[in-house]
Amino acid sequence: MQEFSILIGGKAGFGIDKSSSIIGRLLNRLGYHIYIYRDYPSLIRGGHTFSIIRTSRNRIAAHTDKVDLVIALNQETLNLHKNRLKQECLFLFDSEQVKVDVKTCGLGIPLGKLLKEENAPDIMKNTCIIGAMVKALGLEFNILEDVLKKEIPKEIDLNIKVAKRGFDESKELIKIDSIAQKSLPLLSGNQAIALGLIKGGLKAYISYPMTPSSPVLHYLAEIADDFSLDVLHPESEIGVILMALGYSYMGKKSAVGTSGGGFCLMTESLSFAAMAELPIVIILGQRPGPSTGLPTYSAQTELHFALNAGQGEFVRFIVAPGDAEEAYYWSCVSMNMSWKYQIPSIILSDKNLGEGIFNFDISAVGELKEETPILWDRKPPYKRYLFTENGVSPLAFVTDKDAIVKVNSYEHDELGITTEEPKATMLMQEKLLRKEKFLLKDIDEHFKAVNVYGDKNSKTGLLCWGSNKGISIELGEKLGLKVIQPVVLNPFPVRQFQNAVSGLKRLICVENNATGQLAKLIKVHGFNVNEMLLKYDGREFSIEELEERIKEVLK
Amino acid sequence: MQEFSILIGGKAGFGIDKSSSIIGRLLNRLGYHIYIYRDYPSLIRGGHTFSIIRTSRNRIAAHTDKVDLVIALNQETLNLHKNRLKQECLFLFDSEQVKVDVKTCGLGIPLGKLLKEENAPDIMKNTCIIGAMVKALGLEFNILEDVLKKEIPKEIDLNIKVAKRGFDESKELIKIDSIAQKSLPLLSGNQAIALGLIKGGLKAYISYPMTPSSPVLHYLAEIADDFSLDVLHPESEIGVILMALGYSYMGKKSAVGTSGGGFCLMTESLSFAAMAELPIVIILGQRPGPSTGLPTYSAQTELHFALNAGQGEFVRFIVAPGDAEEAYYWSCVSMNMSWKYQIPSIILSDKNLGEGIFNFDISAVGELKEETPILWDRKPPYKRYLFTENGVSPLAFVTDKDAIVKVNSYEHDELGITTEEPKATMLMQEKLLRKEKFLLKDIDEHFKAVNVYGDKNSKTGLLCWGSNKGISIELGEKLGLKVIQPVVLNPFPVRQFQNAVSGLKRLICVENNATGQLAKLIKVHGFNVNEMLLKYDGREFSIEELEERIKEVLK
Amino acid sequence: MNPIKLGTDTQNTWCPGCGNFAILNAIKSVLTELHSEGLPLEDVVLVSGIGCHAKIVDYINVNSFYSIHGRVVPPAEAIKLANPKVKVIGFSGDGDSYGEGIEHLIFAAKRNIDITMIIHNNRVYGLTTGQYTPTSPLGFRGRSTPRGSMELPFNPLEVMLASGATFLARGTSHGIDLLKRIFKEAILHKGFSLVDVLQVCVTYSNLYEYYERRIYELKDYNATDYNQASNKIREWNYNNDASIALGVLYKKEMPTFEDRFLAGKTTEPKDKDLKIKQILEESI
Amino acid sequence: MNPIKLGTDTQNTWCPGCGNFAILNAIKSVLTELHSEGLPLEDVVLVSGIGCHAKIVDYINVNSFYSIHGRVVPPAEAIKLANPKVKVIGFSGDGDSYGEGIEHLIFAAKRNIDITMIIHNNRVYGLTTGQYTPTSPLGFRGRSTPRGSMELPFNPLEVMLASGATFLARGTSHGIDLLKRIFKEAILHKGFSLVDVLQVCVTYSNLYEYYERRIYELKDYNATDYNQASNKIREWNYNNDASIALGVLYKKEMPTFEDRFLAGKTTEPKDKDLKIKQILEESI
Ligand SMILES: Cc1ncc(C[n+]2csc(CCOP(=O)(O)OP(=O)(O)O)c2C)c(N)n1
Ligand SMILES: Cc1ncc(C[n+]2csc(CCOP(=O)(O)OP(=O)(O)O)c2C)c(N)n1
Ligand code: SF4
Ligand code: SF4
Ligand SMILES: [Mg+2]
Ligand SMILES: [Mg+2]
Repeated sequence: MQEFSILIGGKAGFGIDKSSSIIGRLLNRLGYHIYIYRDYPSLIRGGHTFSIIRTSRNRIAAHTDKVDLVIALNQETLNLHKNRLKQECLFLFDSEQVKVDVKTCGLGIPLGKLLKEENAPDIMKNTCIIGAMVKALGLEFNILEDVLKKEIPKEIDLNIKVAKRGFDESKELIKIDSIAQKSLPLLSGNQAIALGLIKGGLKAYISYPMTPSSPVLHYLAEIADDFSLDVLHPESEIGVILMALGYSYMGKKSAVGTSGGGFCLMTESLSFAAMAELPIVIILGQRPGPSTGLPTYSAQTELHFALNAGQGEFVRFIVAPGDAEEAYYWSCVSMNMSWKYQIPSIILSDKNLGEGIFNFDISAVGELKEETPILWDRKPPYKRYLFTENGVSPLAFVTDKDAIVKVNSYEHDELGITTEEPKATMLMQEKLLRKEKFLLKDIDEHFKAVNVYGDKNSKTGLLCWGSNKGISIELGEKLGLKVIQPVVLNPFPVRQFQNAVSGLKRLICVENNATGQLAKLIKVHGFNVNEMLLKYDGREFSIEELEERIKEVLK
Repeated sequence: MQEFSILIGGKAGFGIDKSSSIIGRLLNRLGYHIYIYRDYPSLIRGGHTFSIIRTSRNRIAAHTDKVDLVIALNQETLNLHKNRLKQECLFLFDSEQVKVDVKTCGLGIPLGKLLKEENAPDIMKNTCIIGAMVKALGLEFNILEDVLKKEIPKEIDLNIKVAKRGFDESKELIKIDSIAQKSLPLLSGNQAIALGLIKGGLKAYISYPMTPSSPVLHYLAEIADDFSLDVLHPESEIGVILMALGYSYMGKKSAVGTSGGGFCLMTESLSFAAMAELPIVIILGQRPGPSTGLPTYSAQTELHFALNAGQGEFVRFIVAPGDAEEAYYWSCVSMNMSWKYQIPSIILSDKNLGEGIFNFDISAVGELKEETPILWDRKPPYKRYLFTENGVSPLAFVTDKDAIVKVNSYEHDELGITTEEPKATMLMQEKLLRKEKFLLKDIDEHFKAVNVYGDKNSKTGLLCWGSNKGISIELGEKLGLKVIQPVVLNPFPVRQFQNAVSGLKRLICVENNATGQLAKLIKVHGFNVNEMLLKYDGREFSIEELEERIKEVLK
Repeated sequence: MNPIKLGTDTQNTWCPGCGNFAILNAIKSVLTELHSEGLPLEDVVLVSGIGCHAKIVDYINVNSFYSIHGRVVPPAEAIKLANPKVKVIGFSGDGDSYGEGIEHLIFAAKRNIDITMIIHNNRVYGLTTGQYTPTSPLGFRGRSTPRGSMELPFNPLEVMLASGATFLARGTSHGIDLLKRIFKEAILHKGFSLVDVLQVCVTYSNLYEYYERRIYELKDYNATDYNQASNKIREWNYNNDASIALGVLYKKEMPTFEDRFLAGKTTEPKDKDLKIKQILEESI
Repeated sequence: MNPIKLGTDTQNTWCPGCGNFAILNAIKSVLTELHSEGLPLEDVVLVSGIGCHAKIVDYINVNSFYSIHGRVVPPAEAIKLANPKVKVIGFSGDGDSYGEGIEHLIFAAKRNIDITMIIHNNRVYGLTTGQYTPTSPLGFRGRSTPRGSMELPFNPLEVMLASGATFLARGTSHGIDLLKRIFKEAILHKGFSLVDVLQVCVTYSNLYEYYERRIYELKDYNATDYNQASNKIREWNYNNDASIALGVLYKKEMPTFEDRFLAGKTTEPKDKDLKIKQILEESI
């Protein structure tokens, strides 16, 4: 089979999320590539939640509307998603909850009854139906066991038993072969960001929960002991970023994570970080706004906000990774850049990237190492804001002998003491801004800041950023288009971008927003797009949907 | 005399500010036009503070480096500003504080001694030396009396006495004639903004003190009773804007004022205002950043921040008035627009505009009236977010019978109830953004959103915004350049701007920042500047300085 | 008086068994009662923050202001000032108002402004899937504190008392009758009132039994006695195993902020333009 | 031990007669003393907000973090956590920490994190030229309240006590000897300490004589007795005409946040990459 998709759905609280991880892992172990799209409303129990687990022989990072199998834990799932099925009757359902009309079709499993017989709690319905799925896909039961052990360590024996009951009650509907491909780890974008930050030397992660970035907090809190991290959840986002700046003042690499509303509260300190030249990495997980908006859905609406947030003028490093490998790579690079140039970095993520599940191929990640910032040569007097050619002053830290480390939110002299003199102000403003030139050169020379995929000879380009990377590549390859994805968005890698678009007759921009934010950004640099394919209902593009919209404009 | 400038300086706490108002008023009453530039550091007593009171037969809104008279209340003033004098010895000084070296020069008054003889407190030194100045300028004493009554109502008799002693001790140094021109009121930009808001229907002004906007708070608190205003100073800028939104929910027009740091804290609610469609006017007084920066100086660094602040995509109205009349006019218009379109408005001010003193000619202000927003027709059911052609839903307010008014920070349906449906989301996002088209049309058709001055046939244009208006006009006229000043910065009045620049060969942009923010903005709309004259030391351009820099690029 | 329909057609998305239902039912019944006693419902405004608790405004067919996370109090205050005859009831969570927005609560108490705050204190961030809050017990294992929270909770009623609140009460989500009585008294209290509702979150912090074993209702208690109130409020500190008093813990009559603030208020000038003209003339 | 130079070459820009000078002198002398007792000055960090008070860090030649308005506490906490051996002293104003940033103070007290906060409580916003603050008396005529402030002040020590602070003291800027003693004790206290300094602002709120008539120093007083402390703290409410107690008002030994938080802390893994590899393997 070339590719294969499963949709599993039910109410929030049914463990749909967990189920999709289990199914993903299972199919992953068969050698397929995996991508999981999660769709859930902002509530804890009830409502309608579903995941689409897509597998393919090729690398993928997008979902399709059409699926091969639907697993329905409730009636709503079947009603809503039945017509996604490629073949009419390929669905599995809880026969006690779901009434199938017209003709007997699909495969019903009496979950409640089976659970009762095993004295298992309701919450194990999902394990039971996954057992049934394993048989339905023509797989052996034993491959599920190990996956369950990894995913549900609690009450594993009962879970296995329950899954086996489902398996036994089921029958083969379709045959999935395992293929001879090495299985890669599965990571969410948020996990990849977290690991990338650790790779970059993270010592303290501070965050106030906010979808879609909270999983970074949860994950880092869980693995804090393994890496000797300080993970803190204080009173508010204002407290968050100021604590992080306290850590970085002490020479401890810190990062924070939030979404738009929380980022708003951090903007004052973003500006402070720039003035005081305190390195900081901010994960900004985008979701539809304005305001509270749709907390559990996705958007790409904060590009210009990130570019311009905070009073005054200063340099910032902004990246928008497009999948797990890039999330890992650029999170590490962000940390390095923040410390090398003593500037804030912003990792622009979104719900689709952060909570989507991707294969992670570390061998495809470029060379990476934690870099040491420029340190003071220990010759007193120490000047925290020493004027230098590239604007970067060597660092010393508290407890260093003979160094008095003074940072300041006011305009200040080289020692960090407040000044209001016009000449001193001018020089310090120039010092701050001078870094940009060196940063841009650094990026341009040492990094692939703009990626190119698809048909490189095509005269038509698909321009995308962030989580639209995967779908754009897939469709670019399918439709014979060149795909251009700038990963570094500030300072904008103009030269690389120029190379990427040179020779194109037509540029089609794909974004999850209503105004075309990347299109506007490149306009400042003298580039124009011909078409914009925008989506702003909070959901990610499906392959079919975007393909159709591309074809429409290509007509 | 065509024009005439006085510099008065001393320590903070000497009443330099008050003195400059008195001098300004005095000269104003002689029929001259006035502009006052204030330069003071961020401290309460001590340091060095000075004001330049410039007068001219023509309208002005800029200061010159060279002055005709220096009034030095301390040694530092003389040392720092002596070489500004057009004629060597034209200075007045406190002979007990200031040592004059080389040759006897200038006119010394023994302020302490005179005050002591009158049993007057030290704080009256400034009144005394102003008395001396009146004589020095060849004016009658009586014209000072009435001005003192207006400016220093407290202990007026003693003040007059003290001034008279200064007068008697002095001698004529130069002769100022009164001219046959009607005297116009003198207002600071901040006062003009405050009055414009009142004109637009302000009911509640809420603010947390922050230079350079605090004077709006102080002024409105003072005149609150006259206009039945609620003026509040709550716990923080977050509290400020949310209170203001509470007022506007209740149908009471509200505004807030702050500077960059406080604006940061308001961005989350800016986005909320947009989503909930709650009208709000924000005064954003710019000062040099990043962060605390130089609190009492000036900058034009928040244009792009204002354009992009807040998560999500939404419409905002942004104006940057350039003098007192525009401050008044556009503050009223901002209030009208906020309520007409139910959107946030931002008045981009800065320290130079806000705290500079200008002549205010109400007859030069365009036709203005408070507009009534579109109201509900009282036919139930009331839908707060009714879909309409232009995206604006009629308003009802709490206590209106049969109207249930529900506003919401989440994505919502027409009734204001939370929704997460993709289709509903799309429609509501389109409703929000649709307003921009109508707003832009409105502005383009009914307002002069881009002003043109100077030599309209010149092929070289001077582009400016905000407080650089006055100086640009003056130099444009002097040097024969066309001057272009967009007042509305968002939605950008492209057509009017196009007309303004059409035919130009060369565009020189003048800004108080280090990156050229207006230049960048017009680039998005396809316009380019040829030169940027930037100043970012916190001080305003003087006529001489800018003239020289313009001539340099014109060479 | 017509029969009133207080519910909306919106689907309720709280977990089955959630303590929020009790708060919803109690407030609906209090509103019905107040309505029948003559309060026009169009004079009521509900304000909420963000969290599970906040959804309550979607379920009540009354004017509402669904604010952002942590920001229930400032709009509630402004609504009161804009029209003092309006009854303003704020619904907030422990994350919302004891965490993100605690400063506003303190200042509203300090001002003694006449609004009522009902805190759905489930001692967890529900909607963001279970992290510790300012009132979670020491050692609480939430998603941000897998090793257990490292801080003692504060006692919100103690903080509110210190800040100047003039009405403080506590209820639980499984004592709806008491809730109704407290809510009504809080709403009718002239001044800043806060009700801390120990609301059970069945999903992330099911303290039903814990409370069941400890709660008791105040009897023969003089809520106007500051010292008694102070001691009673500190009897249980949200962490120890003491008994938990329910009912009105403190009550005091004091001038309200709006009384002071609006006292000298003049009516709007008939001719605003004339006033402006006068100001301009005085500026010559 | 070398003689130390604690001053900087910066020009002091406080008003002549300002109470901040006393705080500056007292802290310099305490630092000198602590230094002579063996505290390396490179292990000291001063944190300040924005306001007249905050300029103090420009005048002391020691590590400093000149933060933004209202945000002294969070960086101070982080600095402590990043290196618990560092002595962190925060200088803040009443506008700064009782107003704009009160939430941070409450949470630091709740956590009992070992930092010292010195509040230059001049009961006015000095640097922004004289507006009322949370501790200004009712009726205070400032530039934002020309008709007089309409709110009672809160009692910051009462709020801090309710929030869990374990060291609370009060001094004035005209009693420098007492200030020195209190500062030293506060800095040496293990846990969250706050000193409310009634600092006279000669320009906008000169309460010198007001205080002179009311202050007295605590004698024969047991600061570890909560009830006594609570009463003593409430004796003067920052508005009435009661006597004003000076000295250490409350003191309690409690585990600190950093003790709990850093307790289980492991040392950094030698081979981070190996750990990451393991995680990846487990994700297949
Ligand atoms: C500024 C901001 N930060 C974070 C969030 C994310 N958020 C939404 S609800 C919530 C917690 C709510 O907790 P609580 O107030 O206790 O309400 P509950 O869900 O428990 O009723 C958080 C942190 C947000 N919406 N805005
Ligand atoms: C976010 C923000 N809001 C407002 C200000 C302006 N501001 C600077 S100092 C100050 C008041 C300081 O008062 P306080 O803390 O009491 O210090 P004091 O000057 O009295 O020592 C204010 C409001 C600011 N810098 N930042
Ligand atoms: S998560 Fe808790 S508070 Fe939220 S709805 Fe469910 S039970 Fe109620
Ligand atoms: S204004 Fe007050 S607090 Fe500020 S320096 Fe002057 S006297 Fe001190
Ligand atoms: Mg809660
Ligand atoms: Mg103060």
